[in-house]
Amino acid sequence: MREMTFTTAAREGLAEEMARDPRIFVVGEGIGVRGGNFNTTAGLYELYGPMRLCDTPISERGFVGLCTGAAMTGTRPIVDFMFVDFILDAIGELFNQAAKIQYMSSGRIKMPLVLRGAIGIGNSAATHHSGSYYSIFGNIPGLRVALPSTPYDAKGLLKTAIRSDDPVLFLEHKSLLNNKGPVPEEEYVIPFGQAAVARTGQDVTVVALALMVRKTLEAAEQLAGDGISVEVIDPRTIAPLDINTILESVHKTGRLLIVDETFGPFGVGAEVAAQVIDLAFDDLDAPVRRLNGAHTPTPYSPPLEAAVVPNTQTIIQAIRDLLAE
Amino acid sequence: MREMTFTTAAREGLAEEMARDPRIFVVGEGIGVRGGNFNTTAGLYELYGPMRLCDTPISERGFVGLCTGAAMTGTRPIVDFMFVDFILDAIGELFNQAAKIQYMSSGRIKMPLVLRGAIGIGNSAATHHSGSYYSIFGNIPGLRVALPSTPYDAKGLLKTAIRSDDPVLFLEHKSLLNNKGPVPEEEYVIPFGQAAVARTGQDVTVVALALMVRKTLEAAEQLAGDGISVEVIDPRTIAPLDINTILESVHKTGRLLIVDETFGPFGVGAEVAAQVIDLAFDDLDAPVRRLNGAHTPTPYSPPLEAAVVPNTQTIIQAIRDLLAE
Amino acid sequence: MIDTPGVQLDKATVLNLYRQMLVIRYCEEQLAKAYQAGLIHGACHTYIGEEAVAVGVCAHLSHKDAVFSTHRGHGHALAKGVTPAAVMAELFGRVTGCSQGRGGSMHLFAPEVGMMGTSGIVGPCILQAAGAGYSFKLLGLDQVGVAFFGDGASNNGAFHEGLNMAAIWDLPALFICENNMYATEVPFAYASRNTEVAQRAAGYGIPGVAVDGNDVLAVYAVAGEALRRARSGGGPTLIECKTYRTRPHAEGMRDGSYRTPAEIEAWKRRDPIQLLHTTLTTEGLASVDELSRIEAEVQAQIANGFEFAKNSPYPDAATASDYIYSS
Amino acid sequence: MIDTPGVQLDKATVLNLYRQMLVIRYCEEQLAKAYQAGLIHGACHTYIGEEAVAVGVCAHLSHKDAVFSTHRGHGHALAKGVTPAAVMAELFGRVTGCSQGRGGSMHLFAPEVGMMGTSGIVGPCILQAAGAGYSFKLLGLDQVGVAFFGDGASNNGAFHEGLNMAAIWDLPALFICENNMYATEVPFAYASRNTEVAQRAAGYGIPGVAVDGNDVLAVYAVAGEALRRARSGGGPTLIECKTYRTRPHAEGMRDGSYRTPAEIEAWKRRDPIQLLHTTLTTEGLASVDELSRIEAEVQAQIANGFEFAKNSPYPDAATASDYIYSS
Ligand SMILES: Cc1ncc(C[n+]2csc(CCOP(=O)(O)OP(=O)(O)O)c2C)c(N)n1
Ligand SMILES: Cc1ncc(C[n+]2csc(CCOP(=O)(O)OP(=O)(O)O)c2C)c(N)n1
Ligand SMILES: [Mg+2]
Ligand SMILES: [Mg+2]
Repeated sequence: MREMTFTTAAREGLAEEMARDPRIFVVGEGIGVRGGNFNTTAGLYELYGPMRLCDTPISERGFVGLCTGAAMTGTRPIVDFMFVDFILDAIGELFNQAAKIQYMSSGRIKMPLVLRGAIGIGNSAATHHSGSYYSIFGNIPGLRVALPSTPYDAKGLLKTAIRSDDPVLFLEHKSLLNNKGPVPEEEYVIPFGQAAVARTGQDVTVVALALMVRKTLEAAEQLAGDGISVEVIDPRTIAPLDINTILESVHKTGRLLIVDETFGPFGVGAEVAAQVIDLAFDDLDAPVRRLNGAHTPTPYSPPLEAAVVPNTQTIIQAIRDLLAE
Repeated sequence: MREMTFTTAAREGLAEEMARDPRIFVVGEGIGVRGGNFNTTAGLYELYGPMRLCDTPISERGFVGLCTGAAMTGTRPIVDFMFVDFILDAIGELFNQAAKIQYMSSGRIKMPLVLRGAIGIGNSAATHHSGSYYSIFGNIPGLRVALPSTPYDAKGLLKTAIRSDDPVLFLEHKSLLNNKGPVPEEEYVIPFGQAAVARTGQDVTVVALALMVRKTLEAAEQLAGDGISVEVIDPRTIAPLDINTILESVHKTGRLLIVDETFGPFGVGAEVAAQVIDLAFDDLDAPVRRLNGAHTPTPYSPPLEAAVVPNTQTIIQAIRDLLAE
Repeated sequence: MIDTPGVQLDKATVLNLYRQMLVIRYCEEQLAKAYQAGLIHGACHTYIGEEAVAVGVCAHLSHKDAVFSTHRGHGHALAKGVTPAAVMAELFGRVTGCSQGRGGSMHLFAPEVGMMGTSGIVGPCILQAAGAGYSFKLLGLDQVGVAFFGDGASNNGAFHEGLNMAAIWDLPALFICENNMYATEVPFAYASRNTEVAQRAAGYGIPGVAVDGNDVLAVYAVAGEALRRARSGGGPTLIECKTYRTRPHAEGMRDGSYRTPAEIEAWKRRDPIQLLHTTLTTEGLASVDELSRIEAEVQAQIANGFEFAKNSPYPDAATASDYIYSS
Repeated sequence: MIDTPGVQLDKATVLNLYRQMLVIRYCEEQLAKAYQAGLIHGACHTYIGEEAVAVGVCAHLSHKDAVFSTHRGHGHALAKGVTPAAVMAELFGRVTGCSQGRGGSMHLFAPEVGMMGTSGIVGPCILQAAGAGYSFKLLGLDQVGVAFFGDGASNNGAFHEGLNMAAIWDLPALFICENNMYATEVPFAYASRNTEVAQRAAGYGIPGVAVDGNDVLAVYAVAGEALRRARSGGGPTLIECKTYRTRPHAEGMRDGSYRTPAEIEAWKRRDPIQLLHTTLTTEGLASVDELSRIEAEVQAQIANGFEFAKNSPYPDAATASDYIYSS
């Protein structure tokens, strides 16, 4: 099968959807002629022009609100934030308006709105360009949250996001953008709420998202050398969250670790742990453990930055500790 | 001991602090002459005038950013949002600036900033005036979050919030504001990170916050009639969260329920459950359970609104179900 | 025919403006009574005194045009074609309300007639109206997005970002600022050094017009011209309607600590309905009897709507979590 | 003595302006080289071409005045008194950096000299400078809060809300908009229908002044007057400095797809340092030799700072979670 990068795969998905539906348009800073800071829209301006690839002023709240109104009136906007950090200036529009209007209108108004942005810590981007914030989005009813970890998932989940009539956060980890992977020629979509078993194993279940899926697979590979069999599950979307695939795995392994780059408190690991305790208490042979990035703003200097994110070694250690329980 | 309402107690705390420190000022819409939509500042304008009780334009982002700059330069601002829902327009200033500047400046700049607002569902306030959002604040490093449930706690925690050099969210449930309770004449403060055991019991531990503390105490009272002994723990602050008091209780009871009015996913119950399962796995005789409000925007109509929040009966049922495990 | 600068109106149109203002007035008066009677469960911000704005603008709109409003939105919903029965039922929390009881006073939705929502949060309607304009432009339709908001909202960042984007993209949008001189109890003269909202349009390079918001014919004329411009690709307009709410900010709130009875009385003497009544009768376009007949008809319409609303059932609690997602 | 409209400058002051601009220029040139060499781990937005703005304004400020800046903040930090060594060390991620390595290019903090921070997020500096003004007014101090930001930031809601609040409360604040005609690659002429940022001040009822941002004496004069007004209770001023960045938006970015080489060349001919050099020599206030001596001194200062920075240690990873809370 052909190989392409995460970014190319996502862009192919966007291009396919824009070709089939003229109501789709993209807004953002530098997503027009420039083709996007992360090349998310490269080549599309030439095809579709300034109304469908619309460069914006630095008005994040404004264009999220504008796109909310557009989604209510017959078009299908995609907001490209470049860095998702900038969405924080638009939270009011997102949580109080976009997420609530379908409900308040008793389903008579739809909200086909995609909000995409780069997430994650790395390359000394520092604290205003390293955010992820997805557990916050998952807390809010009315929102969907997709977190692809492979080029295949990036394309398939983005197409589903664009076709959805709900507001969807589509979050792309910066350290994954140049990763290559197989992407079929023929069209496909990936439904939300279906986890991927990224690696099957017997001894312990590790749930990981985005970049941490890659890191956990590396850890699993190394542990396999010591005869430790790790099952790695990538939920792919956290709203909806496919708890059943996780429960099945825990039923088999009896041990669960959640590896998440983002903040621990009130985070993804907490929700997964709480659901598993509630629904699979008797399957658990050991405490559910979480491995998170440090609960701190993201520092700039390489040694500090490296210290606030999980890596293959800390993941290996966390798995060994859990198996020792 | 003298009795006073939650609002009066909090206002007394504010008045005492404003009297002892001329650098404290309050901003908000109608907190000047009017004395605040919830009477949070009644009578203070007459004492301290327009600079220390400053009515604002409808510029939530603006005055949170302004107060961030003020806190950095020698004064101690208190932002009074009336309804905390309005803070969503200021999340960028709060998460990217106020919460991060102490860290980014290596502690050379302090951030003595209090953000207070009314939370909670009730009285058909509908979806733009019923929010709480505290688990979101708890997710962000650099913030403190206080959730008083009694007049005594309201005064003691607000004084601590005002004296803190960190940004503090001080959240007051609308349905508690007129509750009366004992408040001593002599001065006191309540340190953050110290849970209150609101009722001691043997059979089950229930962790609850704000209004849900009152509802849970009612439930516990009724269950006592059936010989069921419920221990009720009110963390009072969720950042920092006093997990030890909860662990001690679970060690005794072996059963844990978290009752929270707000959204379940990635919420307070998830974090408490995850910490307990990690730290007290062997103490648990049953699954940890969560009872939350429905994961939905808040509807207006009384029967719909009542259906989306826990009440004494659903709490009683949840406790009985957990004991039956 | 009636002639006011820049507008020619036939009798039917003018009488309809009169009728529409009465619909709002009587409906609001009924709601104020209902609030006293405890029929309204949440907040209630009446539009009394400002009727000429919603009516003068909406008279030009079809159901395909999109209106976005704010906390003081009853008048906009009614002028856009939501029935008084559906508005009252909504405030009473009934399943027959325009938002099926989910919204109440500050969340009125009726997409069937282009009432795309009122918001309890001040500001977003400005951005959403620009967004509707964006949709209509992209789809090649001659429809318009219209935002109604107050003087207080004009100091919110949404005003700045929304007007700027509408300007640079020539969006078919109308921004109607109802300058009633107060935001709750905070005077606009305190909240803004320059109280001429219309002058802010210059910063965005778009037309800004100030108009007597209590003169429905003047509002009708200014809005008509702005809408013609918007529909023909001429871009957005900011219209500042100078008006006044003669009741407290919301029902049940005290009033007057921040404004004088004399000020309120002066504005009541400029009541928009009375003003049109005088114009019509003095110019001989309609007789007092004709107008009285309309008043009686509207009274009856409101009375029926009220009966319908208060006899409607509450929604089923089992539906509380419906419609959060599209599927 | 030198005379330009509204300002009298003694030789020492003018030569210091010249020196300060050189400090920024040479430091930025060193940083651009260091970026190529891989010494800078994150982003690097240089200030080359805009030196006259920071220098002309900050020449009036003491360490007690508070400056808030944005992503293009090296020049502001240097002009406010942060040493080139501390700025370079910060970009190299060293513990000797002004933010002890936590911040990098977009998060420069040096409260000791009143450099209250640069921000990777566009907009907040405007609000924080207003807040500093609020503190100084409440505390009865004659200090001023100063915000530096770009044309792009002037379309952000923070601009609207910040200037409005500073206006109504007469806050001692200065809002310096560096209009360099582009936000990354988006032309201001696209992002705003009215490209005269200074004209927006009228909407807030405060003075708005446009000035040649490449003429340090003109900036010095305008800023001086605005600061006198602010310190004496006259409230805030918006100053639009028309200038240009002659390097790409950030190091490592391509350039020119959105602007012509001719445009860049034309602006390079108006280089602020060259302009002052010409003025000084033609007016006979300083000899070429004198100026060359200053250039040599600054070159040495930057070279020493560079050595210091690149030989400084990285922070200890064990400190990564320090300072999140005050205690
Ligand atoms: C973002 C936000 N902040 C504060 C409020 C509380 N609030 C409700 S109405 C109002 C005053 C609005 O004034 P204006 O915009 O002039 O409209 P008016 O009520 O005068 O019609 C305020 C502050 C709100 N609803 N939303
Ligand atoms: C809120 C926000 N949105 C977007 C960005 C990405 N960004 C960084 S610099 C920049 C352009 C800024 O333009 P301007 O304000 O004119 O400053 P200049 O770079 O021209 O000095 C943008 C869009 C950001 N940093 N913050
Ligand atoms: Mg008003
Ligand atoms: Mg610029």
